[in-house]
Amino acid sequence: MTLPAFVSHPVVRFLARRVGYSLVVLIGVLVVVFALVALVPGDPVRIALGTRYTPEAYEALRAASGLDRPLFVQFFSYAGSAMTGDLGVSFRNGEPVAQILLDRLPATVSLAAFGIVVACAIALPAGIWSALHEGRLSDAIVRITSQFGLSIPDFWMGILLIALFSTTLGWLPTSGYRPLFGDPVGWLQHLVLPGLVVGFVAAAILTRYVRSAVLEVADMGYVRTARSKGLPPRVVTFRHTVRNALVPILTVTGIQLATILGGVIVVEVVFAWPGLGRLVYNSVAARDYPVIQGAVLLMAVGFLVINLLVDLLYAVVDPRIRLS
Amino acid sequence: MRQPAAAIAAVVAMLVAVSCAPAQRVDLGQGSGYLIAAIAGEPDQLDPQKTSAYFSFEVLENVFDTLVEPDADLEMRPALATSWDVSPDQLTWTFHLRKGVTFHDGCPFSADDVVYSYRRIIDDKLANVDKFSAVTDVVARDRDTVVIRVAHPTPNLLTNLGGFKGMAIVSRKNVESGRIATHPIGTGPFAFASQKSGDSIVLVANPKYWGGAPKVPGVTFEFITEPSTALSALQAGEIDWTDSVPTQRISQLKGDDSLKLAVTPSNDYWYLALNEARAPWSDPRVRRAIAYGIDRQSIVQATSYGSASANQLAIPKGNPWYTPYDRYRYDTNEAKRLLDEAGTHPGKMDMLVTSEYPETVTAAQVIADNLSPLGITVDIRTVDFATWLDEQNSGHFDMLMMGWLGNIDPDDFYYAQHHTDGASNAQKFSNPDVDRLLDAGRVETNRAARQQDYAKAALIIADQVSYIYLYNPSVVQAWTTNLSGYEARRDGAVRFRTASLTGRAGDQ
Amino acid sequence: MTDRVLDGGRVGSWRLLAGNPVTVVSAVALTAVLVVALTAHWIAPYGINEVDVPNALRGPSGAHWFGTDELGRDVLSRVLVAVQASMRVALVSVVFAVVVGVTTGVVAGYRGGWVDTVFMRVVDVMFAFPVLLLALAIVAVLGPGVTTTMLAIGIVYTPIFARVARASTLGVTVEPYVQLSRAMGTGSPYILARHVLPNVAGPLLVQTSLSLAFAILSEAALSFLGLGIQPPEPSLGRMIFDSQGFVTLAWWMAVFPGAAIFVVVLAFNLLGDGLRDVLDPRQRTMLEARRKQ
Amino acid sequence: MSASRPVLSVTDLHVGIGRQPIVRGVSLAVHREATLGIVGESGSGKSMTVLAATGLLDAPGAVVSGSSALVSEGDPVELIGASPRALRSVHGGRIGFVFQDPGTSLNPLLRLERQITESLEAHRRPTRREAYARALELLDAVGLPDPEAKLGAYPHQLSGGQRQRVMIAIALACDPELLIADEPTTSLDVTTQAQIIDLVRDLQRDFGTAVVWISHDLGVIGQVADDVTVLHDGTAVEQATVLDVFERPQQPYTRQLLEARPLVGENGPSAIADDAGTLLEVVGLDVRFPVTTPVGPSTVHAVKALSFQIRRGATLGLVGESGSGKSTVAAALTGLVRADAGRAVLDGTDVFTVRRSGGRRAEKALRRRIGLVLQDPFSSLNPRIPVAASIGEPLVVHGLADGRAARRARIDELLDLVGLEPSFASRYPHELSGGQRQRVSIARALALEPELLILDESTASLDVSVQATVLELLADLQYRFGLTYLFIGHDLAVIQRVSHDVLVMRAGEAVEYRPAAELFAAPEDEYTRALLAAVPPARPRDAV
Repeated sequence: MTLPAFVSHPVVRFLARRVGYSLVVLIGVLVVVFALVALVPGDPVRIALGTRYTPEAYEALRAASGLDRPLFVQFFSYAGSAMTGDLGVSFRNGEPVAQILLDRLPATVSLAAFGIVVACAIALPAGIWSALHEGRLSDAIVRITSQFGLSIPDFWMGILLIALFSTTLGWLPTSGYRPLFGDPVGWLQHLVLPGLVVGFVAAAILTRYVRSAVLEVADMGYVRTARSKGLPPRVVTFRHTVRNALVPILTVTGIQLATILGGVIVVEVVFAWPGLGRLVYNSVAARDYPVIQGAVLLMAVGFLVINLLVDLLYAVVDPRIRLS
Repeated sequence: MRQPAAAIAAVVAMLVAVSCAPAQRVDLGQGSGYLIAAIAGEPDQLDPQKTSAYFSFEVLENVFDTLVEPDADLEMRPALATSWDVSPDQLTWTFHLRKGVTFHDGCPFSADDVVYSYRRIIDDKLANVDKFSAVTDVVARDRDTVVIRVAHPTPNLLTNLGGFKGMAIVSRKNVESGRIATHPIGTGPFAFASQKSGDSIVLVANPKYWGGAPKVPGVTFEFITEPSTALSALQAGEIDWTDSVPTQRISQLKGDDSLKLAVTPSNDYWYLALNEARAPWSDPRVRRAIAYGIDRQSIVQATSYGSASANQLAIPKGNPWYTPYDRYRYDTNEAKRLLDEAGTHPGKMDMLVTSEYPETVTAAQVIADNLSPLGITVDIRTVDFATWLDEQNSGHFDMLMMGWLGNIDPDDFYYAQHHTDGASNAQKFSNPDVDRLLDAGRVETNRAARQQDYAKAALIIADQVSYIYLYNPSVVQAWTTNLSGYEARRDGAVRFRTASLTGRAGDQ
Repeated sequence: MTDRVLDGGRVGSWRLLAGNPVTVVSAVALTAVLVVALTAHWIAPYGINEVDVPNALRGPSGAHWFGTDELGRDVLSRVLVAVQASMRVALVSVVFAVVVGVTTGVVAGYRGGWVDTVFMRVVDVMFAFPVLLLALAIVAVLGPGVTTTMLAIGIVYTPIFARVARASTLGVTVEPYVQLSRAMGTGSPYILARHVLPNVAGPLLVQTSLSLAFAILSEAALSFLGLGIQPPEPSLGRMIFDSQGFVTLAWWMAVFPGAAIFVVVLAFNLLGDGLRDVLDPRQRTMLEARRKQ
Repeated sequence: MSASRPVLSVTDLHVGIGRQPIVRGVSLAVHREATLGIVGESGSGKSMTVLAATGLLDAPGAVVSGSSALVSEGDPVELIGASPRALRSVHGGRIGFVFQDPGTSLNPLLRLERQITESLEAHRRPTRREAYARALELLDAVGLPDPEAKLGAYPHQLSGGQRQRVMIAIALACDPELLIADEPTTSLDVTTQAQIIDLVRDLQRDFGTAVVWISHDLGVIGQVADDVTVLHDGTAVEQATVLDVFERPQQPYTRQLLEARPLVGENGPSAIADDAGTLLEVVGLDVRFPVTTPVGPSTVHAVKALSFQIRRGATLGLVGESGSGKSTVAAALTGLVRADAGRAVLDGTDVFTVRRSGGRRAEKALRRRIGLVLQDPFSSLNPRIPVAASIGEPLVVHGLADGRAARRARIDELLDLVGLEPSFASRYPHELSGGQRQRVSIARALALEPELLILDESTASLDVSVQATVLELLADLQYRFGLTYLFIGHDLAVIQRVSHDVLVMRAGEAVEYRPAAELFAAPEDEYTRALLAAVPPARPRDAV
């Protein structure tokens, strides 16, 4: 496939538009993240150093963070260096922020991933089942439970689960994390409770979307055509209804991911889970603004990348884009 | 979008760049056989001569040494100095240093290091400079001998030089490289390995330690602020030791044979201090009114669930320097009378507490309720410890609650806090008699006379309400049954040099 | 001749609302919560900071329906006042989000062109941040406390309202009756007031109810982390945080504040769902069809 | 009734949803190689009857009674109340279905081959190769060009007509005895409609399939049906051969339906004075507007250099198939879309220059001179405000009646003008029928006292009978007030009935522009001729 053909191929043009759009949003994200610290009342470096304030340490940190230059210049140098992975240094111990974030990434990624798997494992079957039994008892049960899931504060659920399964029954560890490659059994043992909390809340959100997506598709003409062919119910449901419902569900899951990632923070604090969320929580107490800034940026970029992947999947799944 | 390929490449490059930053994260935390100790907060820094946070000293106790150090009964024993002799006029102390000692980076330890360490504290006026108020000269006679001259006989010089690791012997290279605050180098049983901010600090055993190589390969200090989480981690076998034990569970844990619990009365004490630089707290009658207005019994019960002993002075019962004192009782009418007498009725009080010491937050809420009948609304300001220290030193408070730990000599208990130009006199108390008595105590060599000086000083301090002393907490620590060769100390110093682990329950 | 009314007349909105049991239950629950929130200080049996250490950690009893906490304070009184505080934070932040979000959304949806693109790019940027993380960052920067919490939650929920307002406005402006108004020279203010806003109100009312539910959860989470409502003001989130140490000794310290959040949030969610069935045009036809059987 | 045995016989069919009866005791029969036409206006229950009779009805809470037997080979199979398994073997196997909207009847994510072969697999056990060959054969039978490529294509890659052909292929895949066609050509252009009609007739001849063709359009029924059942309000008003129904209608309702039909060849509107000046002259109108597709922005050249005049008091009929750009002309004139080039002089003032640079007051005054009525009665009125408020809006905006009382009086006057009681003023749109709502829209347009009234497909959504009354109203108003109309539509019969002059558009360009009488008598352009030929003739195909 020659370059011009490659460039003009509909999927590539679709993706290029999506990437272009994401880059614009990324720049916006950088501006917001940068503005966050610029808004700090008083001098962030002075506040962060606190008792360890000495003129030399103050100057060194200010220079390292480039806070002595005009705001405009600071932004471009921040954005430029962020692109190359340099996110400045932590006010608390001078370590490069990128390194600190990388230490924490595996924990948050495993928690978010486990949460998503649990969410999909619950939401997809429940959403489809309740849509296909619309108006009947099982539909009402699924809707009410998903309402419950939406209304339970995740940190409260975490505390109650710890009290029940760890402190009283002792089946599972109360908190902490074991790296996947170092200690896979320990990793899973520690992941079960927090993962369930993240997963259950996410499942509550997704179930409603799955249900309405399937309901909407079930009214479509091609489903009636499928029934008019006398196809077995399984084929009508999965090859026609669910498959077409997956397209809108995919987009919504991508968007909902932001709220799920948000929920991870509180769960990490409750379970002493050494991820990005707990890092942000600790950094807030320590006024470690570069780390807060870096974590917020990383999570937002993560969200954009995941949405790009969802778009890619979208282009692959939906022929109307592939062969428009 | 002319070059879509270029746009995609930019994003991918950015992603690769982020992930390829040096990721050789050494996973030290879970080294096999390491002793895992959970402490309640993260050290604000690791330079022993600058920090005043107890969390820092819990770590640095195992990294540094002092010339002399207290034993289990808090009597000073040889450490880096094997022996010392005092001139007849008690003005010259000659210390003979231990031979063959090296720093963790392999550099040899010598008298020059001692001189450099002490000169640094004195010249830079660091946190514990008042411990050297009597010292006129520190000089190295030769590689293994250090001579210290004092302006007047100083009976508590040894406690000053070795009471706690604030007087640690540091390495010049480590200080001048500026790395001491984050990568300290000492001569102690364990060497600093790494720190993961907000999560843990790892120490590795120093095989060439002069007191004999430690029996555990290393120690990991994990930071778990929530006491109940730390305790459950201990019960689940994920950690081996912790001093962050929920006081409300102590009675319940006493009967629990799955872990060892130590509740040792200590020389530590918790106090309230009113900012005498601000009206109306400058008036002793108002301060006395507050002393009568608070319900000590409830405060002690709510913060320690009976594991502490109420005390209206600093030095606890059972300590040779103890003086009885019980003038104040919970009497709201007496408090009202005193306020009327003083003719001022403060409406608001800004009380400074810190989330890293939950006792202060709990006590504040009891005090707020106690003082409301007096018409005082207590505005509880909860900040993190670093900010708390800032606010205290800059006098931004009406009342604060804090504790002093690791005191041995009566001078440790009173001088810095209540002498007019004491380094820690944040409440700005000044009383000529107290100054006179405390200065005398520093030179008085006759023990009985010295006892009298400090007893009189204590009474004035209590009567003038420089501090409202609350209670002496116990050092509450718990560790797994597999940990042996460790015992809790009265001065709260955490020493793992003799600790050993027999196959841990939690170890897969 | 045969020109009969085809859709049999639309059933009045209120009768539809009343017919749906779920909305009735949630509306009753909500009114109860509102009454509690407004009268919290009067109906609370004890002072919110009344310390009684000798009677600390007592289980639910006649004197203390929800039991006492580690300082002997009455958990029921603190929950009642905390519910009031949470509702106040939620209401103020959602009002902020509605005012700012809806104006941007309607203007962007109605004017279209570069105004729409600019506004919506800003909204997309805000959506890239996880809700709680952004709120946390804002509070971290501006300092903890009730006002910054309200501002943070308000800012974080504005994009959601902007999107809903824009989508419904776009939906309405393409309707023929708006095109006809424009064609005959009716000015934008008249069109916005008479045609756009009344038809956009439905979906926005639904979103307001759902956002109030999430605002309460966000406030509880921020207070749990110690960044929301500060002591001595009681907050449900902080009460749950403090209860962690006593869960095995005093279960009631954790259960009742959490249950309070759950009930209030569930009531708002159910009301939101009920409203959506009635006010959201697409759902309405399904509902009406079913009602006729 | 033709002599051969019936394929499907339905006796005394009742269908009710909740308390509301929809089909009240209909009996009918369908014979081999014959087509039964079922005709009725919207709401007459025609689709419900057939779906219930064939067991495909899926409405929740529907109650069906009566009998519907599939009698051809072997013993009759009763479909009412049959088990889902039994119905599944009949659907697709012995009865094929074709539905109205080709746009949503095919699964957008499946290739066409799959959507055809899955029907075969459900009823027979073909090997992949046999199924592929059968699919190819079917696509060829329904006249799809290059069937080989089409098998691998997706629905969105085909035109509306082609998709409907695929639907027919799917329906006939298992060579069913009966084909149900529910409004199969309603969404298609008149030319494509004609092709589909011929296709179904040929397939019936080749395969001997019985057909049930449901439609609201008597013309189409006349072309396809052998026997006809006229449904009204759930009852079969008249059942006879197509000739009897068209030539010798027995029931008054059937007669009214036939008379209400606009037919090509009937006389046009009353002539106007030939010295009537030109009200509107459009020269070189050019409109292009951007469209954003998922793959990127592109522009549509909707109107290309169009010129025409409208004489005062006359009606210009603008006719073309969907996508020909006729609605864009209306949008350009009313300022909803910006014209890229050209002039439109309305009684001396150029509409486009005023729009571009005339300033707000001038533009507002201009907007008062052009009235507009759109197609969909249900969305032309704001559902949340009463009729009086809708009609009153122009009065308020242009200050045409000072004070509430004057405005109320003017509204009553307008209502009366369009044949509605004053009591309608306080009603809400959902309390009105389609016809009544269009009358309110007309009243609102007249409130402006416009010089030119643009009617964009304004009767296309109405039932034939209702459409007739509205057209009568428009003619009466034109006669009484000398109104000038620009009437946009796709139904040539309606165009002929209202237009003095006609302009035929195709893909944005004028194809033929002549007085109505000349155009209909002797169309010059080949496309116009094809359009006229495709209109189903007034008399049924068997009539001689």
